[in-house]
Amino acid sequence: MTAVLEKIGLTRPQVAWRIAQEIDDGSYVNLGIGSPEMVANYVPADREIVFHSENGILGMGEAPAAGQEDGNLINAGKKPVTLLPGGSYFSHTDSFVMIRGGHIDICVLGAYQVAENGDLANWATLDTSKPPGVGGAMDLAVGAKQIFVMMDHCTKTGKPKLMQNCTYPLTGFGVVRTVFTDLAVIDVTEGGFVAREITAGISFEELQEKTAAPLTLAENWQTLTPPEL
Amino acid sequence: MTAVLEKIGLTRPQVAWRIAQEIDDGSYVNLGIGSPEMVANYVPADREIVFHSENGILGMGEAPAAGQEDGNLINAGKKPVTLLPGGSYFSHTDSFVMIRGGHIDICVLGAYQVAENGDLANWATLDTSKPPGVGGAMDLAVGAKQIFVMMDHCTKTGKPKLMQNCTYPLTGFGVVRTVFTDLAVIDVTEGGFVAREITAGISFEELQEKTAAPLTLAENWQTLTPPEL
Amino acid sequence: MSVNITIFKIYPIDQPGLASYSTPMIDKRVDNIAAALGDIQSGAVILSSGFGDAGAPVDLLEALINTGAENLTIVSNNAGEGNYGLAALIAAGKVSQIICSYPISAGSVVFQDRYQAGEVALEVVPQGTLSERMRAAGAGIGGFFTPTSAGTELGKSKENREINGVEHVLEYPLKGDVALIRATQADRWGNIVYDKSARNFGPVMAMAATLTIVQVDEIVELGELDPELIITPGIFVDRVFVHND
Amino acid sequence: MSVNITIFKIYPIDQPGLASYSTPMIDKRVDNIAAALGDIQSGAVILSSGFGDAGAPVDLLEALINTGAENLTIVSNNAGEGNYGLAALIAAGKVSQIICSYPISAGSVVFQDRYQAGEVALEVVPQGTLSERMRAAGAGIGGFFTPTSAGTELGKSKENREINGVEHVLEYPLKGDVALIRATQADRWGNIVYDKSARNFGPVMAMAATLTIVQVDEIVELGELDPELIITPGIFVDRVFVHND
Repeated sequence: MTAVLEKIGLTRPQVAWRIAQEIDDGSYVNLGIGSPEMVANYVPADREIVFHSENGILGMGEAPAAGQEDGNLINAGKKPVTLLPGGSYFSHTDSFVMIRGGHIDICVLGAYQVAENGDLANWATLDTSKPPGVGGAMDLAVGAKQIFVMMDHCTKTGKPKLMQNCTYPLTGFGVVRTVFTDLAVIDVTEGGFVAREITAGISFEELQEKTAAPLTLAENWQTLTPPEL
Repeated sequence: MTAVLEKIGLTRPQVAWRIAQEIDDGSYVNLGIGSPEMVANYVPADREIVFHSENGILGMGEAPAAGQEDGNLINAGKKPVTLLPGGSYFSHTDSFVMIRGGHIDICVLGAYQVAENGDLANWATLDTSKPPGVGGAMDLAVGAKQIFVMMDHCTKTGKPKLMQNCTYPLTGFGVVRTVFTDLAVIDVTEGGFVAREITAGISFEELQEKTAAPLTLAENWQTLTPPEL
Repeated sequence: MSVNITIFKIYPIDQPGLASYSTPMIDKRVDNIAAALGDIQSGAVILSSGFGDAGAPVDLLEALINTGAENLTIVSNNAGEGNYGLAALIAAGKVSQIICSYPISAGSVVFQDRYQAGEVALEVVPQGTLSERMRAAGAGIGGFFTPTSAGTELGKSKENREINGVEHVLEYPLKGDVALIRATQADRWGNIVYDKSARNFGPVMAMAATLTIVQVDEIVELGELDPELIITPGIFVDRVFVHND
Repeated sequence: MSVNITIFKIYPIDQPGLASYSTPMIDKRVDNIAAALGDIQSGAVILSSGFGDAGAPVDLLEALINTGAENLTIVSNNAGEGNYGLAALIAAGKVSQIICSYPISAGSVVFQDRYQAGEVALEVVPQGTLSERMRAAGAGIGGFFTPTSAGTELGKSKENREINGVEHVLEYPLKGDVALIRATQADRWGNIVYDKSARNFGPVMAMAATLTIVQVDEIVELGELDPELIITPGIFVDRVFVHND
């Protein structure tokens, strides 16, 4: 019996919190534009994570206080940020040397779809009425050491986004390591999707129903229960 | 009749002086290691020439006063230099972006041989008992907008160095624009070597004898008569 | 033996045949935008710095509207926002093509309208490839292999090669006729200093264009800029001028 | 329906399966040369900074003699001078190959002797290509075409291609297992500042090696280095230590 409860699943901040816990101390991390930016808010206090912004910043800090914004100090989403002690500025070209040269430990990206072999679709839909735009997604997809995807488990109309094969144009091939959704933490393995954590209030079978590729439940799986956020 | 006089031909400083006169105000110039370095000493006082050093300096000045040497401020020949106001430091990679990207107006190089089509041989002889070493010669040969060669007209044993075809391994193909020797200023043209200036005390015929490719005398040729140096 | 070798004289250094004296001592300062932009031709490929508004040569782009140059190709990370800068130039009908990585920022309405009307062509290039193609132009690289876009829609028309088991595409240099750059300080040699993340595309565009024009807040005396901190040496710069917003 | 979903608890953030806590907060400082070099393996490819003596990691190279690492490949612009630094390492018999642009400086007697004795192999690479190949390794470029050396002895074994009427050769990345770099200042994040022309190969080697070790004159507090002037950001650096000559 599937009793559909209200508010099953994590809030976006809770997903961001969960991702933040997964990032090792000392990592160099690039956060995609949009929801992934929230990850920076939940880094545990006893870890030092160096955030990279593709426009040419390493050691990016939080948003400035109101009135302290500097138009020359913005992140990849073009929002005002600050620089931490130890931070540095460099050219866009050097910034993509870091990305494409394999120097970024983790990149957290949004996605339209992820396939069970790790294929990533996050730059274009099938809607050709708008111009396409890729930004740094393809560079990050092939360059970062690990790709984490942060996305809703299903589309707004309830369609699965974890697929056997992506139907949207691909950004990169076999690059996704772990998918963090509002319902689960799912690793991409050689054997396909493995649910490592599932949110309270939803069964593995229900999760499988919302996933368009076979799911395996990890032997030591856990319930995903973040703090209230 | 060839009356061999002593001291016919220019001294090295005189050749350097002559080359310096040929460099337009505002030029970016790379001087090869050795004799070409002397060119910097003879820039007319009313011209501003920016000297580039391949190890990462633009706006290189003259040698420091005794006791003022800084081991971190050296030229490509590893000799102490100074930096002029307006000078800058950059990485070796960026320095070769300048060279290979066509940003250097003039490069003055020594040479073993120059061919009438502009081929340059200046990095290796046929002596294989010593290890080869190319330095930046091949980068400069293809990258600089103009290559000037500064060399003796003949080898120490009297053999021509201006050739129909180089017998030594080539550095670059068809790259030399003008050759400045102790005896003449010779342009490399589509029609071969053209003597534009000849030093006092030597005839065109004598110059031809010392040159292993046909020489043309420029219609408006001049006698090459530098100051005492 | 017939050659006259009797002309003995010391060359005056300004004698014809030697270096000309028409060029003044190095001084890349120009008085105003009109002098800076006057010779930009229709059909030019223009590299336009900036990531969003940071480092964007807004005044230069707007001044271009009145120069008579049309049918321009703009290379930039974005396609303009609002109705200023690049968006104004597009709205004025001067732009026929945009080469960029991300033309769909919120607010890039002018571009999107013209694109959908078929008036402005678009080439979308992955952001790192955009930068690297310009660097190749500036550095004399004839082409380079990158895994970015290999196997995707954006790589499908490109030459492919597997290197060490990884699929790559071959990318070619992207050279500009003109670079328009916004920076902070300059000197008369054209040395340039940037501010924070506004540096972004300035250095690579300066080296990748035939004519590089930089608008700064301030021009200082030669020697005042720290030689360790000069990010774009003057060798890459042709004109600098001061124009404060 | 059989799956147990009754485990409700807040994760402690150091729970197994989440990030480990074995790594300390970012601190790339090491106490001494022995700690810096201890894990360099025999057969390693070592990128060694410097142009002549400026920026050369003389102390690091000499300390390598006593680490047990042998059969090393050294990538450097030159092949050592006198009997110190790289020359000392060669004299100690630890170097089996040198990849460089100019091994025939006056004073490179140790190398030349070992080369002629057939004990040290040599690959001569044009200087700009040397730098660019290391940059390719650091930047994720699979290969690049350059006109430098095309048609010459040094280009004859390489793939050729004519691009826009100019002959090019295809060059591949040159990656190091270790980079040994001499610089001026560092902080605990591994940010690096150089001095004048001693910068030379430091930045490119730092990005091109798996393990980058930098010897500096001084380590300063985090935040003391001007973020505009940090030439090698800490992302490219693994270990820094102070050792004054």
